[in-house]
Amino acid sequence: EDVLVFAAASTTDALESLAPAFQQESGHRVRFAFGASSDLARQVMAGAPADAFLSADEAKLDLVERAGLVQAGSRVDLVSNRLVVVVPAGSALKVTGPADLKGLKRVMLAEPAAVPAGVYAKAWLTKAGVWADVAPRVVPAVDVRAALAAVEAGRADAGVVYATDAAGSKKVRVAFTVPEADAPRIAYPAAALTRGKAPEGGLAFVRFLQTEAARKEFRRLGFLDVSGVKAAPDASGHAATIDAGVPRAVPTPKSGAGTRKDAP
Amino acid sequence: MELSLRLPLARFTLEVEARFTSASVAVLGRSGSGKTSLLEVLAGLRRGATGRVVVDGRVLLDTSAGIDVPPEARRMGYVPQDALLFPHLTAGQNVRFGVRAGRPSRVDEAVHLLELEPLLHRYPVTLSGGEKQRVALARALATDPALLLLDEPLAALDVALKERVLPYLLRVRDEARVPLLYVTHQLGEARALAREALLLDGGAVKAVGPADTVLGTVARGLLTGEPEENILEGTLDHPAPGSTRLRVTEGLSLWVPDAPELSHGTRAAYAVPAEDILLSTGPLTGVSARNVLEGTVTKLEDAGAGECATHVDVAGIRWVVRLTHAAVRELSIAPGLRVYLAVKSSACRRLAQGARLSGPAAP
Amino acid sequence: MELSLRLPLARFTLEVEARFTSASVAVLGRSGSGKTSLLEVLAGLRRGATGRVVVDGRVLLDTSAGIDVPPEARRMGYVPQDALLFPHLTAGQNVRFGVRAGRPSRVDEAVHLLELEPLLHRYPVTLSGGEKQRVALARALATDPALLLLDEPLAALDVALKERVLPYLLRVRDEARVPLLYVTHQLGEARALAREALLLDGGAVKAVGPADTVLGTVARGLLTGEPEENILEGTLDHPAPGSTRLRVTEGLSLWVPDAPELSHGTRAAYAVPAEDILLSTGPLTGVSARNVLEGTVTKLEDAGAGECATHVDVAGIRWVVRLTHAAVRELSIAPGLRVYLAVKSSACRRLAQGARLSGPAAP
Amino acid sequence: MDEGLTGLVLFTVAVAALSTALILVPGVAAAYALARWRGPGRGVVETVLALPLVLPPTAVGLVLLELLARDSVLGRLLDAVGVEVVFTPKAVVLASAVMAFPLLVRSARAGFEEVDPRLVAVARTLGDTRMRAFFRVTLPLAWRGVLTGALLAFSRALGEFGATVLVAGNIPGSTQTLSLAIFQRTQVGQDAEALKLAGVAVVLAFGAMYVTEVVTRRRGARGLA
Amino acid sequence: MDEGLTGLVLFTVAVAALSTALILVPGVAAAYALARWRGPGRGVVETVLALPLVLPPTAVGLVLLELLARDSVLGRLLDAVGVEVVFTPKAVVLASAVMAFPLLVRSARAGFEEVDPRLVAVARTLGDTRMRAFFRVTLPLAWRGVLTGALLAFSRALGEFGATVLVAGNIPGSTQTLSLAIFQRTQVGQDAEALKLAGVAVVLAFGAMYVTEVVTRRRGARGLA
Ligand SMILES: Nc1ncnc2c1ncn2[C@@H]1O[C@H](COP(=O)(O)OP(=O)(O)OP(=O)(O)O)[C@@H](O)[C@H]1O
Ligand SMILES: Nc1ncnc2c1ncn2[C@@H]1O[C@H](COP(=O)(O)OP(=O)(O)OP(=O)(O)O)[C@@H](O)[C@H]1O
Ligand code: MOO
Ligand SMILES: [Mg+2]
Ligand SMILES: [Mg+2]
Repeated sequence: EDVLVFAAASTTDALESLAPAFQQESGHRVRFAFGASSDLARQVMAGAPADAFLSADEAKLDLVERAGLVQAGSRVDLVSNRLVVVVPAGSALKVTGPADLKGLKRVMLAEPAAVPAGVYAKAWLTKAGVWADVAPRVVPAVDVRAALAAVEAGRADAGVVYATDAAGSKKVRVAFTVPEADAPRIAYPAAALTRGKAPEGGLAFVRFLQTEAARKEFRRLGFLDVSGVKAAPDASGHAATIDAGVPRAVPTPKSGAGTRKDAP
Repeated sequence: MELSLRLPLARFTLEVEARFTSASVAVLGRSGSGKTSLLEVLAGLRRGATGRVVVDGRVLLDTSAGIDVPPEARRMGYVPQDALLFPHLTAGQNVRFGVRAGRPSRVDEAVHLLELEPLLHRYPVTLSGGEKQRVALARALATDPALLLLDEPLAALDVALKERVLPYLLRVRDEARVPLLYVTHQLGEARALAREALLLDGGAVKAVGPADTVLGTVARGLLTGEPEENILEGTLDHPAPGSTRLRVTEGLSLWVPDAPELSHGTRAAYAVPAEDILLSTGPLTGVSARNVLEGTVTKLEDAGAGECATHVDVAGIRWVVRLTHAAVRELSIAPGLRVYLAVKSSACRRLAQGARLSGPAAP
Repeated sequence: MELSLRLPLARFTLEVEARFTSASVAVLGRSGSGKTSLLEVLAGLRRGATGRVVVDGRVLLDTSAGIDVPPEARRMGYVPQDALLFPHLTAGQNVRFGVRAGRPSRVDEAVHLLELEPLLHRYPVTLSGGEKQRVALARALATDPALLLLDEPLAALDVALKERVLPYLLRVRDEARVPLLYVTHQLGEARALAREALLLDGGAVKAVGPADTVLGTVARGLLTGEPEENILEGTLDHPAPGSTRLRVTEGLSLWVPDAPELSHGTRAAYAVPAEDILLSTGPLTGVSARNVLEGTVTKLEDAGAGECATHVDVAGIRWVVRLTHAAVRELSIAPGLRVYLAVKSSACRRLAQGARLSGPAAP
Repeated sequence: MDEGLTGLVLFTVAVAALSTALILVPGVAAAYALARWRGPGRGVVETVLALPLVLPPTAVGLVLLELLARDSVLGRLLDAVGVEVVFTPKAVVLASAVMAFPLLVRSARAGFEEVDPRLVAVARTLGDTRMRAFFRVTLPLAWRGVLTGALLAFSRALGEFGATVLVAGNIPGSTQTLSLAIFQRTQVGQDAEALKLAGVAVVLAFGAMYVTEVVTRRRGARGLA
Repeated sequence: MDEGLTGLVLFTVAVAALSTALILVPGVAAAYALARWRGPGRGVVETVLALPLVLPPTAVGLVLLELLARDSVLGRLLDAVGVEVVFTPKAVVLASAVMAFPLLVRSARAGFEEVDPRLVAVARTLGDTRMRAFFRVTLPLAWRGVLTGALLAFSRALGEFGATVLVAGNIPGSTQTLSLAIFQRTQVGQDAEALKLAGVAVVLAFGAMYVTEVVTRRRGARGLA
């Protein structure tokens, strides 16, 4: 059986380039379904036969885990990303800190109530104490890509996106990189799931993502290592550090609660 | 065939009570009198019709018994007034539309007779008016129907074609024993095809019966605008029983039947059927008719049915007298001839107030 | 009016060369002969027509000069064969469709004459065939057109209505000086309305000229199926110039004009116009006609135009002789009567091989 | 919330109605041209017109964004005259209009193709120019198709999401339509709220349908069985 | 890549064609019923049928997902008979079909409403049952509307994204259609690749249009100016 991996859209390039290596190493063919993490989580909960899930934020994987669909002990925070402020390539705008966003007309954010990138951006600005002033200037985009596109078109003064997204575009310039210290903890957690057709393949893939070769590839594309990542995930290690804006985001499940009796 | 039906229409309700014994009925009536509606009811196409229809012993409609045979089971060969060809089919496909394998069909016959061979592959939009009508006729004939419902099927045909089609319809009627109901405005066509006739007027049956009778009298008035009756208005004068007269003009008085209920001097209108007048070229003496009027022939008109409408001016009033062509010939009647009209007083029928026939009135 | 046009159709090309001087032209021809197409070309509705059309001094079409006046500028009052009412408008709105403020209109007149008052608020779907035709006629009349193009506008009307509409059309023609081109299958209608006539056959002009001439001779043959000519076939016998005879049967020979190019014994066909035969009730002596044939009257048929088609059996061959009704009356001609036919040899026209008229042939 | 809902509904209806109204004239004109004109290159025109239908809405949105970009021809022009489109209600109208356009054109075209050209011909003999006949005969007779197209366009405008969200953003109180709001609620996991909004959308759809129904009601009928 | 492209195109066409084919019979039946039946409750039926059009596709996708979820009634039923729908090509077909349905029904309905009932009546006098007359007269005469509807449905199926991505996922080689692939490429900023795929979609749309065109070509014409 092929291994089916659900992964946040922002990891497309990385995973696609890693796929051949995984196949060679494990003998499993891998297929990806990229999308918005929130959609992917919903799909998994509705019964999608995914073997592994790489989410752009912890809250989405929490939901899945709470539904008992995560293979026990497989969850791991894989990589981190960095938020950057981008401006149109020709823009002379100087951004030296969050406060500079206050005076702009339009600031693109992925939907701050739901989409991880937006959620993180909002958390950063809140922490910096400027959210109240920036909020009225915010244009909530459907996803990071849409936020980026608006800046590319020159129809927004600036946008807060992932460094990985900004790296791929020639039409924007990174005006400011949010220091790791100021940003909320950004983690892309991954886990093997129970209801796929190749559960052990899923587990193998999650393990593979933790190999140095995989990490190197992620880093090459601009991802960061997760600060304080533990090799063996521990439930207490990823207590939601941000307000995911999801009312159902409830306390983390107990370790091991994700195994179902009927799971293979 | 037994009809007893009602159908509400825009301005009146079509009400037909009639029973036919022959295999061919002409349906006549002025424009908008309900002819097409009647055919549609028979074909089972009209919603809202009530009553009873029996054709050839088969009850097709009996609303009181809850019977309403669907159109496809009625086997009516309906030729609509406006052809209504299927626009998505060629003429040939139209003709064959109702043909079913294993059932008799007269496609080839109809196609040949109606000269449709060169049109078979054409679509209706490019056909001429007469061509469409022929295709529609062939389409109905081809199905070998139990009754043909023909709504002016020859109206757009030239006379030559008509004269070939009419005998064919007669053959279908007689040899294949397919009865027909034939709507037409042409008395000639009606006479050629029909043994019985139904005359409609404003949705009501104006006359029904043997074709000769219906076509000869009432129909002519309604259809041709020619008065079948001479209408005379004047003042009544009845000094004593048995001597009532209608004074029409100075020079023209008419003995009419007694009307004791009407007082002397009353205005009244009388009708004298054109058929009931005797015409003579010599002075009339010793005839039983009480009225003898002298006048001059002004016009001779062919009235169909071998008859001739002879117009006679009597003291300024135009009378119409119906004579056979033979009589006209024998008496050498021609305009300008001095003639005498004999009118029995019993032939003078008093018209109720406002009760004139709906056809145009004379004189 | 001056027509010189070509229009390719499915089976033939319509080719009309004609010049009319009067204000009323009847267009006749069998079903599919091109009548409607001609009217459509005149109305400017047909793509692909070439040639020249001049009406009332206005050049409407001249393809060589690149002139093609658009339909809306032609001011043609076109009444299509199938009414073509606008289905989304009431009868009244249909009638007023072409009326423009500030331009003369005859709406009220037309509505009244065609008895449309009770129909004005109705939509076309619910109108009867004749009602639709009346609305279409009123719609065209109402615009006060420069030329009326009428395509069998009275076909679905009853005779009474027809007899009111015809005189009205004549009045429009004469008082309002609106010329008309009138398609009909009915000789009577054509005769009543038209001063000139155009007879089409398979897209070609078969005859054109004064109505009397066209309707009296050629048209009748083509339209009614009645042979206007007596066709005789036989063997030629010409011993010497000036004494050529056609032996038709044992008992019937006919002196015909010399035909030196044909050898003795050749089979040949001759046509003798029914009009060119003189009929007598007594033996004919001393007449200039070379052929005198004795026969018996078998049938008398009204042929319209005040004429009567008299069928005479001569030695087993049926001859048709055209006589006026007056003559029939004066001579007291009736079936069974012994009569004599005088046929001048010059009236016998030899038909080229296979060159019979397209109408059905006699005898 | 209910006050906000009213505003949302009004805005949504206004936007859908406006975008439908906006494309009505060009859409009907295009439909008519396509129904009549049988020249070459027609297939190409048709395909271009159908693009918004066959491409994923998001892609259409991206293309629109490109077209309106600050350094694009159109963008410069708009900037020059001081008209802001992107991320304003105008963008909502624009996106809905573009997405609805092919639906209108296709349906209207089918309507025009059903019109009997002989009726138009008769109108012209009665003195109507091509243009007048179009308005007095062709259009009224193609009405059913045109209205069906308009209804489809309006409904699509109500439901449009992908293209709109890209060029207009999902700004509550400014560019957020019912559709965007529903999406947002589902995104945030407020399914009950989303359902409620969906119910409102259904009512709107029903209203549009009802209006169309009343307008196209058949006039007279022969009363056939 | 080109081999993958061929597969993608074939899959997309197959899916769009299949979903159109799937809704053809029920859609045409619904359209006919709506065109003929003037009873009460009709507006409600119409609105329900139009839902996929007026709701944002994502919402429709979510509803479908809920309906087919493993623990839903329908989901259990499907599981019981061993039919997997969600995240299989079947789901793509299902989502496209649902989204395209209202387009087909509306257009086909307009087509049916143009059919002269008198022609159907004549067919019945010629021995056709209601059913036979439907297939021999009504349907051929409503052809233009039905085909327009089918074309719209097919095009929509080509372009469908929002609902599909939710119930079928965006799984290359399994559920990814051209539309999903285009979306994915734009997501990753591979605009050139996205454009190329969009070009392919346009060619498909053109093909569909062309086929429809050929099929609906008018038969004969009076040759009016
Ligand atoms: N658009 C067309 N293309 C090809 N052929 C046509 C077209 N329109 C008519 N025809 C054919 O041309 C011939 C003449 O048609 P037209 O309608 O002019 O006849 P018509 O004389 O009016 O006949 P009718 O008395 O039956 O109405 C017919 O054979 C008809 O089938
Ligand atoms: N569906 C309908 N609803 C209401 N009135 C109708 C309907 N159909 C016909 N009528 C009216 O009923 C009357 C009779 O119509 P019908 O078609 O039967 O007349 P007809 O005798 O065939 O006339 P014509 O000789 O002109 O064809 C007309 O006045 C017509 O307008
Ligand atoms: O598509 Mo994401 O969930 O913003 O990376
Ligand atoms: Mg009638
Ligand atoms: Mg004609």
